Amino acid sequence: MNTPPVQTCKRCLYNTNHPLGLVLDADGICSGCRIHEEKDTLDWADRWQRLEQLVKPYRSRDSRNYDCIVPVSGAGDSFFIVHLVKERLGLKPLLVTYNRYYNTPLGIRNLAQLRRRFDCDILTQSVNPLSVKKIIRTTLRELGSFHWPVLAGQSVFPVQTAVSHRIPLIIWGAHQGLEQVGMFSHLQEVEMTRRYRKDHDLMGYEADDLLSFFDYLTEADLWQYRYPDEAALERVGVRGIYLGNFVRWDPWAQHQQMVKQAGYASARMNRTFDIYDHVDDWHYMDTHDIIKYHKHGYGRVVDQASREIRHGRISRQDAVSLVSAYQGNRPRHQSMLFTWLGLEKSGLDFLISQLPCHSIQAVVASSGFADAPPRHFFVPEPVAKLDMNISERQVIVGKGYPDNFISKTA
Amino acid sequence: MSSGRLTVGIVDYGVGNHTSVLRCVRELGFRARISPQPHQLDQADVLLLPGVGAFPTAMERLHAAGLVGYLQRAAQLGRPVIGICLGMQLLAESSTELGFTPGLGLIPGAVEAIGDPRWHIGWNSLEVAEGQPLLHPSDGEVMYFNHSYAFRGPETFVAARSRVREGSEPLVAAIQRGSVWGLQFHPEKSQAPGLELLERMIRVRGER
Amino acid sequence: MLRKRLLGAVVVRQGWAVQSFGYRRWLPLGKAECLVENLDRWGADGIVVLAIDRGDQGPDLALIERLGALGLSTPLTYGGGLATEEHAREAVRAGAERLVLDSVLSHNPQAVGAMASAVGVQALVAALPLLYGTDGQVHHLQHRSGDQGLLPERIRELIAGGQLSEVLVIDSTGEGLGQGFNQSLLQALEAYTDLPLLAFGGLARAEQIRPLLSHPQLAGVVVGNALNYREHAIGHLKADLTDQPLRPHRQRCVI
Amino acid sequence: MANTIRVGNVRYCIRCLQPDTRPNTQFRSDGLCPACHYFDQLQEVDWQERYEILQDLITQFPRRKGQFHDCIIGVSGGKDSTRQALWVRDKLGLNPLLVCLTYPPEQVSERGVANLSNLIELGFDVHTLALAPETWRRLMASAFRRFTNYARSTELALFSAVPRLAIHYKIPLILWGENPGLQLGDLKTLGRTGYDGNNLRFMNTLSGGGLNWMLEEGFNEHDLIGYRYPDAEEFEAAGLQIVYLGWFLGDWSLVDNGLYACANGLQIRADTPENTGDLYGITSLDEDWVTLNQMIKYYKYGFGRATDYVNEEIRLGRMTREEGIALVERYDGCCGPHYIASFCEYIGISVEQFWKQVHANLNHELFDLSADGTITSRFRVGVGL
Repeated sequence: MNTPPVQTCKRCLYNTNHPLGLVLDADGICSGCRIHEEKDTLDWADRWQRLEQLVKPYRSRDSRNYDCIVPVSGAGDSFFIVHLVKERLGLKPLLVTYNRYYNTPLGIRNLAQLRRRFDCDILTQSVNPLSVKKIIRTTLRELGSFHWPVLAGQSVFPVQTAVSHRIPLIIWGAHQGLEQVGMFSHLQEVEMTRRYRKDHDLMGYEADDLLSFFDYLTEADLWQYRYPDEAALERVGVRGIYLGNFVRWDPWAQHQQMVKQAGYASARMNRTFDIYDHVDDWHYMDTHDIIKYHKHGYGRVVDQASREIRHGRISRQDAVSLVSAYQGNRPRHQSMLFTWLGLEKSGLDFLISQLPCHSIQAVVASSGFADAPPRHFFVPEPVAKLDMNISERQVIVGKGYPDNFISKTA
Repeated sequence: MSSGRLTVGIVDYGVGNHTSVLRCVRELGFRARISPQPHQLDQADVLLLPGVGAFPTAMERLHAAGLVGYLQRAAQLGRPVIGICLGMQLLAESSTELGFTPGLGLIPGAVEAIGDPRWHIGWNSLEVAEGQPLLHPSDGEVMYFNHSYAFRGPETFVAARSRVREGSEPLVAAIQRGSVWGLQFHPEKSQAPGLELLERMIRVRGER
Repeated sequence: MLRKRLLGAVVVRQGWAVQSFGYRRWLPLGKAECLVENLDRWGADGIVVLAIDRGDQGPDLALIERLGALGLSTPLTYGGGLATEEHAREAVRAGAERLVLDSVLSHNPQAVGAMASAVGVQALVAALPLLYGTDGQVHHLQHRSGDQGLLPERIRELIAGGQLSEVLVIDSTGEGLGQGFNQSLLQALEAYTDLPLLAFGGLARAEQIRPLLSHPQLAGVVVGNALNYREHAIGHLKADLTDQPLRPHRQRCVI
Repeated sequence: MANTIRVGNVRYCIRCLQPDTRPNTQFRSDGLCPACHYFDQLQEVDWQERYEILQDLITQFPRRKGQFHDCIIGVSGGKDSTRQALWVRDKLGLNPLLVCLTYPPEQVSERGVANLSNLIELGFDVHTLALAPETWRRLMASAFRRFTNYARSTELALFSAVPRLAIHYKIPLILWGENPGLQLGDLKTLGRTGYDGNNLRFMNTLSGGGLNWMLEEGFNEHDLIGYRYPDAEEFEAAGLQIVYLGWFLGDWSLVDNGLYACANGLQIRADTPENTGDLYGITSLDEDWVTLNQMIKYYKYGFGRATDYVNEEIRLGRMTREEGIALVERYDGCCGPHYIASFCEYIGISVEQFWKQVHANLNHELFDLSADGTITSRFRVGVGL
C-alpha cells in the first residue's frame, strides 16, 4: 500500500494519520475544517424544520409506546440531546444507557440529574462483569483497548432496544466522523449504520471478530454486543438520526447552557482543559487517553482543541499551547483500573509495548506543538469534582446523590 | 466423519482464487480442504470442482495434476462431484472455447459459445426441470452467472435452465448425471439463494 | 430473465475509502474492507472497488487480498492500476472476479487482448469517463492527464470488438453531486458498442435510477457516495424500485 | 377511603400471630390461617419430586437461537433476589436475565444500590428500568392522597416491568419468588398448581384496570407506559409462564433468604427496629419509606412487618408464641419520624397533613385516637379485642 507523507492541516491540529481518515485540500485545509465551515453557512432554521418533518411520522399514535430512543450517559452531549428531544421536539423518549462500570460518582450524579430534570424513563444494561473483564483482556491484547465493551455496548444496546421494544427511531447527538474529520456534509444527513460502528467505533472489530479458536473468550461472553440481524432491523424499520445535521452543533456552548439551565456538572481532568466531556468515566481521559496517545500520536485534547479552533474561540497558537500543557500528563486513576481487572503495572507496560504505534515525537513536532503557557481564558471554573468528595472508586450502580450540594469551588 | 460434519474437498488445479468457495463452504458449517492431492481428496464426502478462466488452460492443468483420471474414477464410484461455472463445463465431453478441447466427459454434451447475446452476465432466475427434488426449492430463485460459453446436451441431463429475455432460447444452468452435478452459476457469489442451494446440495449428496 | 443490477461502488484513495466529488474533492469514509463487507451483507448485486490513485503502481493487490479474505458472497469487481496481462492475472488470483480497465484503454490498448486471454473476456469491463465538451459533443476524460476530447479511435475499436464484456459509463460532470446521471451519455454510446452498459455517477435516489433502467442496453447502475448515508441503502433503493426489473432484495434467514 | 376490614372481632390464627384482617384471607374452620395450613402440608412434600418437576418444566422453554438467556428473574437486589439468582444459575444451571425496576434517586437507598451492585458483581446480566422521577413522585403523592398508600403506583410499576420486558425480549419463562397465595394467604392469586404464577395478574394491586385511577388523577397514558401491566392477549401471545420458585424451596423464609444472601455480600439495614419495625433489618432494603407504609398498614389492619417475621419463626419452631407476642407488641407500627419527614418533603406535604390523613384512615375498630394525636391499640396481640 502506498503511504503518503503525513500532512498537518493549516487550520486545526489534525494530521493525515487521523484514525478516522483525513483529507487535505489544495489549500492545506482538512476535510474536517471544510465541513465545519458549513456550520456558518447553512440556514439552521430551515434545517430544524426538516428535522421536525423527519420525526413527525414517529410520534407514537396509541400512547402505548415511546416515540423514540435516546442513548445517554452521565456526560457527553446527553443533556443537550434530551433537551432538544423532549423540550423542543416534544417527543416522549425512552432513554437507554449501557453501564460502563468505569463510572465516576459525578457521572452517576449527572445521569440521575438528567432523569430528574427531564423526567424520563431510562433502561440500563449491565452486562455481567465476568464476561466484560474477559472481553477487556482480549481487546487489550488485540487492540490495546480497555474501552471496547463500552464502545460496543453503548453503540448497540440502543439498537437492540429499538428492535426489542419496536421503537424504530433512535436519536443521537453529533456524528463523530462528521464533526472530527468531515466524513459527510451536514446536507447528506448521514444516519446510523452498522458499517460506521464497526469501522470506527469498534476499530474494525465487531463482537464476532473477537472470537478465535485460540482464545478462551466465547460466544456466551460476547453475544450481548452483537448487532441485531438484518431481518430484525428491517422488520422494525430501525433508523438512527443525528441531531448535529439539523442543529448547529457546538458542544462547548451547549454544555455551558446545560450547566446553567439543567444542572449539568463539570469537573477538572488531568489530561485536558475540557471540563465537560467524559466526566462520567474514570479512565477515558486517563488510561484510555494515554493509550490513544501511544497508538495514534495524539490525545483527546487535540480533538477538543481543534474543535475550539474551528469554533473560533481560540487561535491555533493557543490550541498548541493547551495541547502541550496537557498531552504529556500522567494518568492518575490507573490503580483503580488495575485493581478491578487484576492487572499488574509491569504487565500492562508489556502489553502496551507490543502495540503498533506512531512515533509520538515526530507527530508532535510536525504539529508545531511548542512549550508555551496554557491559556485558560475561556474555560470557566468547574462546578464539581469527579469523585464529588465521596469516594474515588468505580461505581457499579449509584444512587445519584440528589441531595449533594455541587460545590461552586470544587 | 468423526465430528458428524461432512468434509468437502475443493479440487485445486492451480487456476483462479478458491478463497471464496472455501470460506463459503466453511461458513455453511462443513469441513473444507483445498488440495490437488488424491489422498487428501479421498477423505472428502463431496468433491467440489471450481473454475475460472478458459477451458483449455483448465483441462491442461487438470491433466498436469493427474486429476482427470481421478475425477473420472470418482464419478464411476458414485462419489458426489459438484462442478461450478467453468468447473461445470469441464464435466462435459468437449468445448470449442479457443479451439476444440476434450473435457472430463462425465456428462454427455458439449460446451459452445452462447452466440447471441455473447455473454450471460448478471443475476438470472432458475427454471428447474421436472424430477429434480434437490434443486426444486430453488426454482425461480435468482443466481449470479458470468459466462460466455454454455453447455448443450441431452435433455435428460439438464437440471435447470435460464433465459436471458422472456421467451428467448434457454441456456443450461445446471446439469446432473448420477452423483455428478454441474452448476453454471456461482452459488458462492449468489448470496442467500446460492448459499441455501449449495448447503442443501452438499448435505444431501454427502449424506447419501 | 436477466435482471438489471444495482451495484455499490467503493472509491479508494491513498488507502482510504472516500466520498468522491468529481474526482477533485474527497471526504474520508473508512476502511474499504468495512464498506465492502457491508455492501455484501446488504445484498448489493455487485461490488465495484475503484482505487483511483494507482497511477503506475499496478493494482492494489494487498487491498484485493484483504477483500478476498472476507469471504464475500457477492461478485467483486476491481479497478485501478491495471495495465498488463500480469496485473490482470494477479488481481484475479487475489480475489477479484471482474476487472475495470481505464487508462490502459488509451495508453496500451494492445494489452487488452492479452488480458482477455489471461482471465477471460467476461471478466473485463471498460471504464469510460464522459462529459459534454464546450462544443456540445460527448468527450472522453483522461483522469491522469486531465485531457479531454472526442472518444479516441482505439477505444471505439475496443468497445466494438470482442475483448471486453461490459462498459462502465461514468458521468464525469455529475460524479459525486447526487444530481442524477445524464442519460444522453448512454444514447451517445449506442453508436459505438452493443456491449451491456453500466451507469455510474450522480446517482443517489430511486427517481434518478428509474428512467435509466428502461434503457435497453443498460445492464446496471452503480451507486457510490449515496450508499453511505443510511442503513440498508441498497434495500431502500430496491424497495422504491420494485416496479423495475431488478433482482428482489432478500435476506438470508439465519435466526 | 373506606377500608375493607370486617367489623367485629379480630381473630388470630391459633398457631401464629396472623389476624384475619389481612385482605383476601380466609381462615380454616380449625382456626389455622392459610399460611400455617400450607406449612403443615409442606411437611409431607417430596422435595426431590418438586425439583424434578421444575427441571421438566424448564425443558419446555428452550433458548431461542442467538439468545443465551434462559429465563427472567425480577430482582430488587435484596435477599430474595440474591438467593434466587444464585440458585437458578448455580444449582439449576440456567443463565438468567435479571430485571430490576428501580426507584428514583430520591427514593432508592445507598444500601439498595450497593446490593444491586453486588448482584451484578456476582456475575449476572441485569437490565434496570427506572421510570421518570417527577411523574413517579407525583403519582406517589396522588396515591397517598387517594389511598393513604403511596405504593399503589409503584407496585404497579414493579409488577409490570418484568412481564413487559419478558415480552419485549421474547423470554417467556419468568421465575418469581414466593407465591402470595400460599405463603401469605392471598387466595385470589392461586394458580392451577402451586408453582403456576400466571394468575399473579389478578393480584389486588394489578387487577381492576390498574391505571384508571391515575388517568382520573390527570396523568396521560403516554406517561404511564411503565405502569401498564400487559393485558391478557399480550400475555398469551408471548406464551409467558410465571413460576414461583418458593414452591420448590422448602426453606423459603425471610430469615433463611437473608442468611443465603448475607453470605453472598448482602448489606442490611443499620437503623434499629424501634425506628423501622423491621425486626432483623433484612426486608425491602432498597428504600426506607416502606417503614411508614408498614406503619400505615398496621393502623389499617392491626399487623405490621414484625408479625410477618414472627409468624414464620413460630411455624418453624424457632420462637414461641409468647416471645412472638412480645416482639409484635413492641415493634409493629414502629416508624422513626425522620422517615416520615423525608417522605413528606418528597411528596410535598407537611408532617401535620400526613398525620391528619393517617388519622382519618385509622381503623377505629382496632385503635383509639386521643386528642393529642396518640394512637393506642384496642386489641391484644394473639388474643383479639
